[in-house]
Amino acid sequence: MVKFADLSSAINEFVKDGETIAMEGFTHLIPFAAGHEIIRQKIKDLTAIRLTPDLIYDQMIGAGCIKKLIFSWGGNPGVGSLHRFRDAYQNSWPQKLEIEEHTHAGLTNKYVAGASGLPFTVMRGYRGSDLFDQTSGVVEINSPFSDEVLTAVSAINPDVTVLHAQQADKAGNVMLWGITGVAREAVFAAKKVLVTVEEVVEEFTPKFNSIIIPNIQIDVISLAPRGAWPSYASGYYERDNSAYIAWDKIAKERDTFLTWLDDVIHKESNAKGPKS
Amino acid sequence: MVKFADLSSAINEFVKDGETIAMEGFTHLIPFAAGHEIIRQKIKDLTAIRLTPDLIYDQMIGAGCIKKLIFSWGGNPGVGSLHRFRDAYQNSWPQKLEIEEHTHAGLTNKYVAGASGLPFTVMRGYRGSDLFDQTSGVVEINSPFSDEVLTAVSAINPDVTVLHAQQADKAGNVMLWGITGVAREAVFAAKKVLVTVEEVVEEFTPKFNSIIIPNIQIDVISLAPRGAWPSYASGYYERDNSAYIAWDKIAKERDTFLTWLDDVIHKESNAKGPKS
Amino acid sequence: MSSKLDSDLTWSDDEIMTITAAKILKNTDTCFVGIGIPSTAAILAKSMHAPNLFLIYESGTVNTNPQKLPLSIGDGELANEALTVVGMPEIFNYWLQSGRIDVGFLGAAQIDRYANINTTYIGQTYQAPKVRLPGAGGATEIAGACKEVIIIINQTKRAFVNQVDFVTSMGFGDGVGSREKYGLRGGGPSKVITNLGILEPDPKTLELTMTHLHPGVSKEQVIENTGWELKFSQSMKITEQPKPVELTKIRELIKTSDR
Amino acid sequence: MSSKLDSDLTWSDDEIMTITAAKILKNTDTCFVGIGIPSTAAILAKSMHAPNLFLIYESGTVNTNPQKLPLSIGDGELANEALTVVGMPEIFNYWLQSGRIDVGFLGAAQIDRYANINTTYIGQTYQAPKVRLPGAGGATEIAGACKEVIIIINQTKRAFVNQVDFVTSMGFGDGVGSREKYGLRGGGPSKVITNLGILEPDPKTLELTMTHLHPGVSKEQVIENTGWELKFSQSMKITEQPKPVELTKIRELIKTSDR
Repeated sequence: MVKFADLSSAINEFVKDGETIAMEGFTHLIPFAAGHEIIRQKIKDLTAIRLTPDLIYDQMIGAGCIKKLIFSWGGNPGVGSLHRFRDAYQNSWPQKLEIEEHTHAGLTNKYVAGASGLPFTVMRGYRGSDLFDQTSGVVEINSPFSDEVLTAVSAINPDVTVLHAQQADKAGNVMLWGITGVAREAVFAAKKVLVTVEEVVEEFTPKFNSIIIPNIQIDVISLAPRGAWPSYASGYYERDNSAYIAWDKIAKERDTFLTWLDDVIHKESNAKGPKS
Repeated sequence: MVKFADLSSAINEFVKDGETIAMEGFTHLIPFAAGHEIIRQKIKDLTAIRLTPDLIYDQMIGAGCIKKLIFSWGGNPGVGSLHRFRDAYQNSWPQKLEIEEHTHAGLTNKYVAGASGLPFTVMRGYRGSDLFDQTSGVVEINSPFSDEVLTAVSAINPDVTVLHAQQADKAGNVMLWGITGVAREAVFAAKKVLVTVEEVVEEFTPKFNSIIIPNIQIDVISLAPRGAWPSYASGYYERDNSAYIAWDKIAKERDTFLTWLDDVIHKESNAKGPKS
Repeated sequence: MSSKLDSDLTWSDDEIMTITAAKILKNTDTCFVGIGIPSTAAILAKSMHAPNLFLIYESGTVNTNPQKLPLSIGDGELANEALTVVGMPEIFNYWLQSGRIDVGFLGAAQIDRYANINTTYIGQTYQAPKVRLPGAGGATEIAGACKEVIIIINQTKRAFVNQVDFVTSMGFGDGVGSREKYGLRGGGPSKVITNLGILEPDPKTLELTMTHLHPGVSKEQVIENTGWELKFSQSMKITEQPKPVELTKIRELIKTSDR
Repeated sequence: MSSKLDSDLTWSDDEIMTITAAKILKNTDTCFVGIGIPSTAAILAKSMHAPNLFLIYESGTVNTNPQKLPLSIGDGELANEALTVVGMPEIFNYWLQSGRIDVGFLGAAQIDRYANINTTYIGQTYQAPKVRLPGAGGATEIAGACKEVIIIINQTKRAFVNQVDFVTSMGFGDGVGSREKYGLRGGGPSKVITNLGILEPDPKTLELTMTHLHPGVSKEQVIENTGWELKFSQSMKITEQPKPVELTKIRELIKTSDR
């Protein structure tokens, strides 16, 4: 049954060294506050899954939390490269980074299989791409009803899924709206679920394009206003693009990154960005 | 591109003898007005798919529109049997009725495969049930990633899907809310889509549990207020349970059914029930 | 059948089945509910000892809290009182198939000694049945996937048969190993609640064994109404008698729901 | 490069690529859009000759009508201006994989003569690349499933290579029959729009062939910037020159979007 806890206790209780973690939120509702807390608590050896590693995993990789990255598009959206990801993958700094690379459609379907309690699911994808041979958990499968060859992708079932959402109600149900990406599947696929929210409300009001995550699917909820900054939370604040551009410079060199890590994360000074 | 047309022209243009038709709406938003119009136009030899044939297909079977029924639960919900279905299946009246029987989960996944442009999809189901040997399009499949044996179900792609929805906007987008069943999948799986609606509105307002069907997925929209009667349309009217109970008597004998067919359908007298 | 015991307490078959089933449900259970007595029992349980009982109906209503008895599995009441309503692929694939439902509640037309149930046809053949029934609906996969399944059915010789005419939904097949053979990951039927008492699978053989009799019901009565050589538990118990408050609740619920 | 032709008309590489791409889109098309120039071209087309162009982004925004250029594929603007927003399984399985998208719009770091594109790495090996790029994202399946694919890329020797270092997304593989071999049901790349002109697959060999030059661009310039022995169409055309109204539109769009 869900409980409410401050973010530090929540991460401490529900995210453990060596686990497989999925922190989702497709450009929207990225759980940065939770990511920063994971860095603060020096959690290690995570296998970290995300369609788009984005700044959140670039930061966690640079801080040495992630041993293996499972992803499908690894850039700084609209800006350029993820320098900490590159430095870890190409130069093993601060440690070796294993990768397992997919396509968006493939990784999405791996979550679908996990959510469905299946060992795999079937799709059209990867074939014709060199990725087919470089990745794992992706094989050809024959249709039993036609002579078509399709692609089977193995399920992913994270130990813990971490999401940021707009609202929880007092009973611990959670509501997200706007772009929800693979949030639904990441929750159903996971063994444990941690959600940070902008706000706890008395009652949800109808929104277009909303999904509700029932409280029985959630282990812990932490209030984290502006917890998705510098990404955005529809209805609360917009993407802070200047922070995405600034990250390019911070992450480019190890020393500027380490300074950021000390000043911003470990001193907890400005982690949530300027108050709007 | 979608167009608006009266129901008679819409059925005439988009539903043809011998086609495969899916008229969905799980206990809610059952497209009765469209079904009655199909009977009036004496459309024949349909392969008709629906999770729950309900009164709508009992009526169409009795009227001789349906050659083959693909379904997963064939009763009068909360009342008893579908007498016209039984009479056709057991006594070939008014004609022989072929059946292809599934489970709800199985038929749902057959729509999912159809919607996904796949020849089949994978699920856990049917195994251990005698239905596995009696139905078609359901076979065992080995997981390429584990030693599990699962079930593969073949896709269905109806020639035409018919739905009833609460609202269309002027651009021909459609909004449904409340129980939507397999509506989304039945639309994506279909070659043609016909929708009847309670109302055409200027602009949709947010509702909990709503889905929107973009106009490019729809061929024709017909205004049909109370078009789901005697089932219900959330936000418009409730289920007329007395009509479900009354149907049991009407359908029990061929002559009472034939009288109903003449009086209610062909004379178009009371097809949409008492005005509320 | 209507029983009269003790002071002025009387109850109908349906009432004791419903109340007995309701009592089994725990406040923390996630329950996949069929229409009819299963639904009444679940709603009754929520109004009594299990307010947090998490009810899912195959129509897509998730954590619903109906105040009236639904007329159908997709009744507007179920949707209006739900936390959320989702499409059927999500219900069957994400909620049910994934194995996250604790209790599945099923009815049946026939049941055999291994708790296999039939809701497809009675008599003759599948192609030319004597009586055609509605079919599987959600039952086959509910029976396969839920952690446990509770079956509610009137105990008569017609229903409790040596072999069902058609296995719509597997209980324990032909005994130990059958569920494993077909890859069914749920625990299978844990209890069959009838108008006469409760049957449970024998822990060793998985054969349904009478473990409880309802108050006033005799062993002979049960044997007479069972189509196989019924075994009785060595520690037979008497079901708790319906309490006035339970009977009042259930009658109010049915009265309120009359439409 | 900035060109000056005719009176006082000048345009940048990006501007002529964007305008040329925009003109190709039809009012009735369903278009799956990536971020950057593809997105700018689609938004430009909607503001000009194709107001009903149906735009889908992989983030889940369906029939979106952004008034500003999105900063990312999941920009709030895309969600706010969408008819509806759906989950990514619906986008990839129901919209894209089913084959209902007319035009897929892609960029790339490398492209070869069969329009195979690379967005994964440049130089050395996959395990130890010289330059690691973002990877596939939606591109692999967009390239597989759309009725046609339009690729937008600057024409340079570094980008137009004899063989891509990694086939992230297949164009025509190694020629006729490759797409069929891998079961790719979409039509593959129909046009490659560059800063110098347009390439199209030869109808017989499927090799990319220069069919249009932008105004003021010479054959020599194109040859110099292509890493394989480029073929030219027998009926070479000159791309239509950007009109002042088009340049004004695109500049306004970019100005409005500056954040």
